[in-house]
Amino acid sequence: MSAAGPPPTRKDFASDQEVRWCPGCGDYAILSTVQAVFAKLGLARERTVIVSGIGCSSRFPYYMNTYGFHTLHGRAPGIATGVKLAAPELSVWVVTGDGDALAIGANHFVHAMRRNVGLKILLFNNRIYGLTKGQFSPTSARGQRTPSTPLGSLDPPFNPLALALGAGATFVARSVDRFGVHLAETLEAAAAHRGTAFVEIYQNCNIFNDGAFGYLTDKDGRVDHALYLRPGEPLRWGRDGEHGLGLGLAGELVRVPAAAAPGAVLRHDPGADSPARAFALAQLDHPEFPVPLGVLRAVVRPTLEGEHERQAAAAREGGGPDLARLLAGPETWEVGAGEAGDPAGTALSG
Amino acid sequence: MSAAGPPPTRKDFASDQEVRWCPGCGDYAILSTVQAVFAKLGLARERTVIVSGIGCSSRFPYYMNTYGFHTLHGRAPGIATGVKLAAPELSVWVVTGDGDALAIGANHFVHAMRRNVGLKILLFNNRIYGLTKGQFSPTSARGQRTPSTPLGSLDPPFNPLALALGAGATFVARSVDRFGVHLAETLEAAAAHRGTAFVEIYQNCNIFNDGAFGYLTDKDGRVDHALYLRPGEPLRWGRDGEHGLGLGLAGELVRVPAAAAPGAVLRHDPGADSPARAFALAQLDHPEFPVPLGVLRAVVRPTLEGEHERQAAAAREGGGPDLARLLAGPETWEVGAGEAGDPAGTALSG
Amino acid sequence: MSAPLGSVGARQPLDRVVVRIAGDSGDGIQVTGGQMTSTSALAGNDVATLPDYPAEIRAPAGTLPGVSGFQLQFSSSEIMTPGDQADVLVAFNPAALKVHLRDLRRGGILLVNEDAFDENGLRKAGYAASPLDDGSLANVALHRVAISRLTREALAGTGLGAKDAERCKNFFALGMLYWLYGRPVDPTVRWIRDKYAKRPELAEANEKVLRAGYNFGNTVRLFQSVYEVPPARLAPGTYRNLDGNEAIALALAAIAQRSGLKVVLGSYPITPASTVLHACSRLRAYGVTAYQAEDEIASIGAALGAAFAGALGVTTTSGPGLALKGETLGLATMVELPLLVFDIQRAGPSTGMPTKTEQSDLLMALFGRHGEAPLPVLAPATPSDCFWITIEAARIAIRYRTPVIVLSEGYLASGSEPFRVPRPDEIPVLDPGYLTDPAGYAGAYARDPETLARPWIPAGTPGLQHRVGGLEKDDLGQVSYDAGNHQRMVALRAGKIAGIAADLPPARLEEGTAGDDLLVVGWGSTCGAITQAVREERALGRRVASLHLRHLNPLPRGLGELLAAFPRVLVPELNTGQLLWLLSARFHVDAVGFHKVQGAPFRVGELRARIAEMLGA
Amino acid sequence: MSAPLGSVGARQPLDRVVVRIAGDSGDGIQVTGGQMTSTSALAGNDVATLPDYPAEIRAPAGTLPGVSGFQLQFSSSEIMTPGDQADVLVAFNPAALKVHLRDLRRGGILLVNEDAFDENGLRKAGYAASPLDDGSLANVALHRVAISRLTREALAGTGLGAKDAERCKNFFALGMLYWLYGRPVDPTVRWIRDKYAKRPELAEANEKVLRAGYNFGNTVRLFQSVYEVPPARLAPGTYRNLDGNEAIALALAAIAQRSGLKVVLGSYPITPASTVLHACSRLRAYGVTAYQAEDEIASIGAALGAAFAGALGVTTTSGPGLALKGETLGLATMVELPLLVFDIQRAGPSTGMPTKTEQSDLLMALFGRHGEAPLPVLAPATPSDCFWITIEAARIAIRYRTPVIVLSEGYLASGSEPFRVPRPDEIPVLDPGYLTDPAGYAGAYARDPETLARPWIPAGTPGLQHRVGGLEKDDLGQVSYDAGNHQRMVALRAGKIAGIAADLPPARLEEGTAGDDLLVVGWGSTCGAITQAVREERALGRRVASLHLRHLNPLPRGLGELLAAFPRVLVPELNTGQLLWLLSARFHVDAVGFHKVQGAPFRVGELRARIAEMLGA
Ligand SMILES: Cc1ncc(C[n+]2csc(CCOP(=O)(O)OP(=O)(O)O)c2C)c(N)n1
Ligand SMILES: Cc1ncc(C[n+]2csc(CCOP(=O)(O)OP(=O)(O)O)c2C)c(N)n1
Ligand code: SF4
Ligand code: SF4
Ligand SMILES: [Mg+2]
Ligand SMILES: [Mg+2]
Repeated sequence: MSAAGPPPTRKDFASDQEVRWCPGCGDYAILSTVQAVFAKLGLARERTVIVSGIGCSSRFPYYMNTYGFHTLHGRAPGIATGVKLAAPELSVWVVTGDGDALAIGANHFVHAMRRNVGLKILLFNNRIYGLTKGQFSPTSARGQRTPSTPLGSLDPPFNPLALALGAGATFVARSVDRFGVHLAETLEAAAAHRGTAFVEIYQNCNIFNDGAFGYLTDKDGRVDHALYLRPGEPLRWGRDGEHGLGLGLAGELVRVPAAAAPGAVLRHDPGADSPARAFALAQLDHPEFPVPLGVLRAVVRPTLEGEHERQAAAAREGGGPDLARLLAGPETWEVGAGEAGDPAGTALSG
Repeated sequence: MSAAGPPPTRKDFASDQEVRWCPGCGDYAILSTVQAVFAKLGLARERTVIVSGIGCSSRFPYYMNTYGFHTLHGRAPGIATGVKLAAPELSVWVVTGDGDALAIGANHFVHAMRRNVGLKILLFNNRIYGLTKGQFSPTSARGQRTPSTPLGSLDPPFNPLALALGAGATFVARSVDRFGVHLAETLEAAAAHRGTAFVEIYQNCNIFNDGAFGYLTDKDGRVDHALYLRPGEPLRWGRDGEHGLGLGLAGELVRVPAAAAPGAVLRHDPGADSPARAFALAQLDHPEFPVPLGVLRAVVRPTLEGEHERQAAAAREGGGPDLARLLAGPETWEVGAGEAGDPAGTALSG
Repeated sequence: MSAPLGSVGARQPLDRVVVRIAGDSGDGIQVTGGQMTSTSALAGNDVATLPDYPAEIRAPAGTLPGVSGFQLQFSSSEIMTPGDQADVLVAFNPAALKVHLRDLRRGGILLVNEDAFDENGLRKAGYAASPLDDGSLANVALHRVAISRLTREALAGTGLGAKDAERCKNFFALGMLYWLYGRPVDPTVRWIRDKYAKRPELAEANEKVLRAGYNFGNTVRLFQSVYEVPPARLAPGTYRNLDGNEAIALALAAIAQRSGLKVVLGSYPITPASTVLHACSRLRAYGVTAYQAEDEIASIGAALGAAFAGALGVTTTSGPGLALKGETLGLATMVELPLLVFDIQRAGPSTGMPTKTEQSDLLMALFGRHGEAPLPVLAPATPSDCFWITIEAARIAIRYRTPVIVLSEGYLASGSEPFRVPRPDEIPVLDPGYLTDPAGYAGAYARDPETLARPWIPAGTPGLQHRVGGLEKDDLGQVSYDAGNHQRMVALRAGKIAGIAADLPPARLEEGTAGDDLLVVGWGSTCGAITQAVREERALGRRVASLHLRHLNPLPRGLGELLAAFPRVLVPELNTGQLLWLLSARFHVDAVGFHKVQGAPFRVGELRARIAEMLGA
Repeated sequence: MSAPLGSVGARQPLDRVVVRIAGDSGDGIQVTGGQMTSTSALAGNDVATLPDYPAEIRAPAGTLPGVSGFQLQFSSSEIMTPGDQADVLVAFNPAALKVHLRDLRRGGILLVNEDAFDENGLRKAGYAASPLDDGSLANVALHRVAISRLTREALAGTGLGAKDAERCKNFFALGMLYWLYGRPVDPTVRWIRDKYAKRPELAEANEKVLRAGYNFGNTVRLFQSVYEVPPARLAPGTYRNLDGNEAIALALAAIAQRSGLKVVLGSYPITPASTVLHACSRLRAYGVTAYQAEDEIASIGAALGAAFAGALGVTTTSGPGLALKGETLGLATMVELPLLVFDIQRAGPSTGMPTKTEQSDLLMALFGRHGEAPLPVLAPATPSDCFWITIEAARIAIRYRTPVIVLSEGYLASGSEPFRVPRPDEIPVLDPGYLTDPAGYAGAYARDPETLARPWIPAGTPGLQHRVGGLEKDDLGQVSYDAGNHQRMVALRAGKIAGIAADLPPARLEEGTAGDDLLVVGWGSTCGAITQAVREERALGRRVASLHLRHLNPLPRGLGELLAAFPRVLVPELNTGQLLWLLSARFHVDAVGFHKVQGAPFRVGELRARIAEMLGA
């Protein structure tokens, strides 16, 4: 197959591997949406790299007909950063899980957020360790009973969006495995972002944590419990957009009746310089609030790989590479073939 | 020395080791403030443990006449968590640096924040790697020239307070090495907090990053460039408290003339349930804004060690430990001294 | 009603039987195997098992990668392995047949669920034609049973949905096996009732199907002969069935209770170690605090921190996790605090084959730290030994103030065998020997002249505040860059570990006598297969001896002499020769390695063949 | 004006001189030593240096832990070490005298800054009375010079503040040394002007003081004799002074330029490796991307990711960092991508003595990964060799698609010597041999029959999308849990690494001949001391040979035979016997170890004594 052929279709992005998730796993839906989005965006398969860690979700690269690297538990962002530094022209995606990214891998995760390196990081959040058979993860609800917490887990969960924002992320979004259209839009926005784009994807693990997002994916959930974020539009939700988000007295976000006081409803601005409002949005959660879906934050900042290129170019300008000079260093002297002690044999050079 | 003697004085908290930081290092001031605070709080030396990582700052435990553990680069929070789980009655302090806590150690850092384990984490932020002679750290300013970034560093720095808040911290505060009284108050507040208390301490490294906080510690800095946070009080700063923080149209924090519109000045509430306002405060930075000093957030949540104790107590109640029964498990059978095949030799038991 | 054990006149007595059950991972294979095991054990047999999971992710139903297997040997004499070839293979679908048939012995019984051999099933398994019909199974005793249909029929009228009904079919097969070997159904009935206490309709259905399978065997006289395996001559006592990982957890509870030590387990899930964490997290009432940390580094860190506060710190992991713990282990050797590290080895390198067994972490355990950082390394021989070796490891860790690595294996972790349940007072009491009296303090690194151990002073002890850390220090614990001090400290730490040998039983042969023609040396899980192979060869009159190493560092006293007493030495390992390397380096022994890295244990037959070959027989 | 080199009639010729300069870490000791080194090198001497930093944190001025030292040997013949005992010791303060006096030879010249021997200085160094006056220095040629005062006086009237003036005093001492050995001041004057280009007042002051020191020596006729060390007989060519860490960076730039390979260095600062990162971060124009990651794991990860994209991935660290990289190294052995790992060893275990040298990471480098994960290990012999071994390591990594560990040492990292500057065309071109043509693709793990290497396909290559990872896989790169496949893959990976031996120069002796009475075998930085000791012993007629190993895995062909050709073998190491262990295991050689773990290199004298002892002389 050559790079010059017709643009690949969704099926072209499927590898020849049999997909091996449990029947009913939310990962299937994400896989097919990603394939569709890649095709729609016209990504070249050979210029796309998917790097993953370890976990059910991290099997993802095997199913994609792109370059793929199934690495180590938690380490994908670091490895993907190396890919990007070596080949800034490639489209580099990281697929990770809640354990992979936020337990063992949280260090690399927060640094990837802060560095704004051109990685698209998709976190399949099923709030459980799937691959190792069901232990609680850093996003599991407090009190959850799992094999390693038979009496209920004690750790308060991370809010992945808040963590990313706290780390300085320039692009933060959330979608849901089963919301195909919304997920596709969100992935497209991530692809369009320069720098680190972080997308949390709620994913159902129907074996070990079935229904964790049932309130959202159940019949009326996507209407009643989701707050769809759209740039410039008011923060409203409900069947008829009857609920809105306004500003409370202490500056927090509060429910306002959208119909009664449309002026009190805040508008969404993902491009705001300060991450404060995005952070406030990230705090909203079921059941007191709807769950914000879409792009919380998307701001333009220099990328790591871009800055590296810029410095390299500047360095080359300021005297291109001269290997002989580099090897010689600041000061050399000559030793001739003459005898020891023969002053002619030695000459200084500055 | 016995536990029943007179309460220790500040000097009693000094170990017999010669302090070996560079002359003029900000660590000295912090050391003496910590000793004074421990004495004032009447902490028992033998019931106090200081755990550190590696770095100039992490030499701290050697200078304290308490239990001390100088561990590995970045690993102090994890090790301190083990101390606390084994001995919840001890007062456990972590001393760390910006590299130690936020580069190699950021994973353990964010998890300590989220878990709310009873650790007091003091981060000496000099925005540089001191011990390894001056490389940039995750809090160094972008563009900073250091031995490993001769052309200027490319990484945007972490905001440690924002990172901690993003990770779900229940107590977040900031002070400055040279602001002895303020630092002491802040440490006392941290000591009083149940659960993880995080204190960022601006610390001058006069060898590798001299003057990083000069704007604040210079003659007028502490008046012109600091915003002192006090619960219930208005967010005001300046020589005569002439500047205030109010709410902008988009919900961000803005400067308001405090005198002209005192009603527009927000009041500080570190106990607010939502971390949103604390996060907005954490975003403020020199030179556009004053630097917030004091306690940004302090909320009461269950502690990890407390919950462990609770579960253990509950487990003991529901049938105290019975080792014989545990060893036997759900089902045993007896093998007698009889011959093989002798049915009398084998008896089932449920 | 209990099935009438022994009421069948025609049962042929057998010494031992190997049963393999295989099917899709959704077919309840492990449960079925587990029940057959307990029931056999309760009937007084010696038992040994080998579960064989598929890769971690559920593969699509019916495919080869989705096949799950379980092998069980039960016997009227002592056995040490789950057996080589199966006498009976139960295959729930074509894929299971394809994967496992080669392990069924010639003439063995093959029981298949005929219903699964439809077009779809055959295709998924990659069969062009049905093996049931193409004559390819001529060498085995094939029994085709419509297990799915019979199960459905047994449940007709119970109102159970088709899917739930189908899920019961493993109990039908189990019932047939119980009939075949004259086993009572009672223990399994009890287990079913207990397990489905909250869903009585399922309890009832499974029980019904189990009995239906039993009766089907009886009524249809499916098998030409039925068998019985009389009870084995085990040492007297109370027995239970136990796997290696649960054994570790039990031992930790026993230590906590008997020695009054708080145990803090820091762990991070990883196959095949996770079940130790699971089991320990049910032991809170026993003084065991199980803590799932954010990663392997934090988990060993928590264990080490706990040790500083006077608890017994423990961490459990597998190879990739041990690789991550190396730096902290180095710190532990420097601060000299007791710490137990369990590495449940799996097939490497890297992620390798996570559900498969291997013994390839030995050299990493010995040397995987920077600088001179020796520590004791132990390895259990059997699932039961996982219990006792945990106590031995704790004894060494506490007495010598040192981290100890215990190398278990996936094979031991989930393999089970009868475990003689000790009375609590049979568990030794380990004295932590804390230093709590300031009068006895001569420095944080003042050493016990006998053991070279330093004092263990739990943080919190009045008047004994001190500082420890990873920098080199002198006897007082003060940081020191003195050249001579470093050399002395390196030697002291090494001497302390080497000196443990004096405190261990000397090397001794398991089988045979010094001067035999061949010595077989093993460590870890291969003990059973080696012992059995050697016994069987000796029974043929061959002069072959065996020796098993539970202590890999330090090695037991007298080992060199013993090795030298044999003209030839064979070292079988599930790696490419790591113990061989160790023995070569230490004793310059000209041993021969036998290296299997196939994700599976040795078979007795393989070992016998190799032994015979070496003896020129 | 340049000092009149050679214009002094009375200079006594000397073959070699060892100078040690010591003072407070704030005294500019390393700068002074560095200048003396370059000037000597420029004068055509062979040189070798040993900086000796204090612990990382600046200790209080004037105290023993604050003492910084620098030793330099310069010679008119080839030398291989910085020398054992010093001929001249410059002590800037009492603490420096206390720490370093024992290393001054009997009768050596001791030059002290008298001004620093006041009550305060003596107290800080723990002297009850002044050693200058109590007769304790009778065995050395003491010269008391009021260096501080003379410096201040030289600068009187320049308007320089007292503190800045005092800071120049090291140049006064340097000037005296230049006088003593008839060195030109010009090179240092040039250096000063360059260094202080932006602060001309300091440039002027330092130059003034340097000349003042020189003239003081001349005028006062301080020393009874003055000396000259004629140029050495080095191989013809252009030379520069180079330390080991800078050599690595230069080699990486040379590879990038000559082979057109992008080099991506992922690193995290750690003593004594950091300066490689520093040097590489100045090479952006040369195609070297230096990236300081958040930790060691991310840094090797970035290097490995870069390799997947076709770059030469490199990571640099020291022991604690290598311990953390073990898991990723295992992955690298599994995905078989080129990767260079530099471990600049320091004294361990744990944090140990971070500024001190040691060779104790050899076994970790060989075995510090779970599973069977062999990889090549190399070690440079000298600072210059750090350059060439980097190129050799890259050659192996690229040709065999494998991670390679290079074990350097703190001693080589900061020690410097004359380096013959190669012309660019002397640097070999390394062909990455990328597979870019889909027609040549037979699977991601289809191996070159000769090297057993798999194809290197940079991500981004059209038509060759493929997936790699840490799970076991078959030749096509498909994940495989097949038993036989795993055994085969383990053997192939091991065979590939073992096969590199065919591609290496066979083992050969450095000195002596097979059949001599003793063979001394070394690796790494001990090469110089061993060679010199052996040469000196041979000069006495002793039949001792030496052999140096640059390749530790695989070992060179013929090594076993060579070892067997000697009745006795001595293996000196800066550890407790790691190479000894390796040789024992591989060749069952009955070698004797000589183990120094004192944070310092061997002295020639120590080695000669040990050799003589073994030869019964
Ligand atoms: C170093 C290391 N530690 C632990 C593991 C075991 N492990 C594999 S995946 C996983 C967690 C998976 O959870 P998550 O990242 O949420 O992915 P999911 O399976 O839920 O998609 C763990 C603990 C490992 N492979 N490597
Ligand atoms: C595993 C490991 N990596 C690297 C180092 C080297 N190292 C020691 S301290 C340090 C950074 C110190 O910076 P910071 O934490 O900010 O402390 P400071 O010295 O500035 O107080 C580094 C990189 C180490 N000791 N261990
Ligand atoms: S275990 Fe859960 S996350 Fe993993 S494949 Fe199955 S359903 Fe999906
Ligand atoms: S290097 Fe900086 S942080 Fe370290 S002791 Fe010196 S002044 Fe303090
Ligand atoms: Mg998950
Ligand atoms: Mg710092």
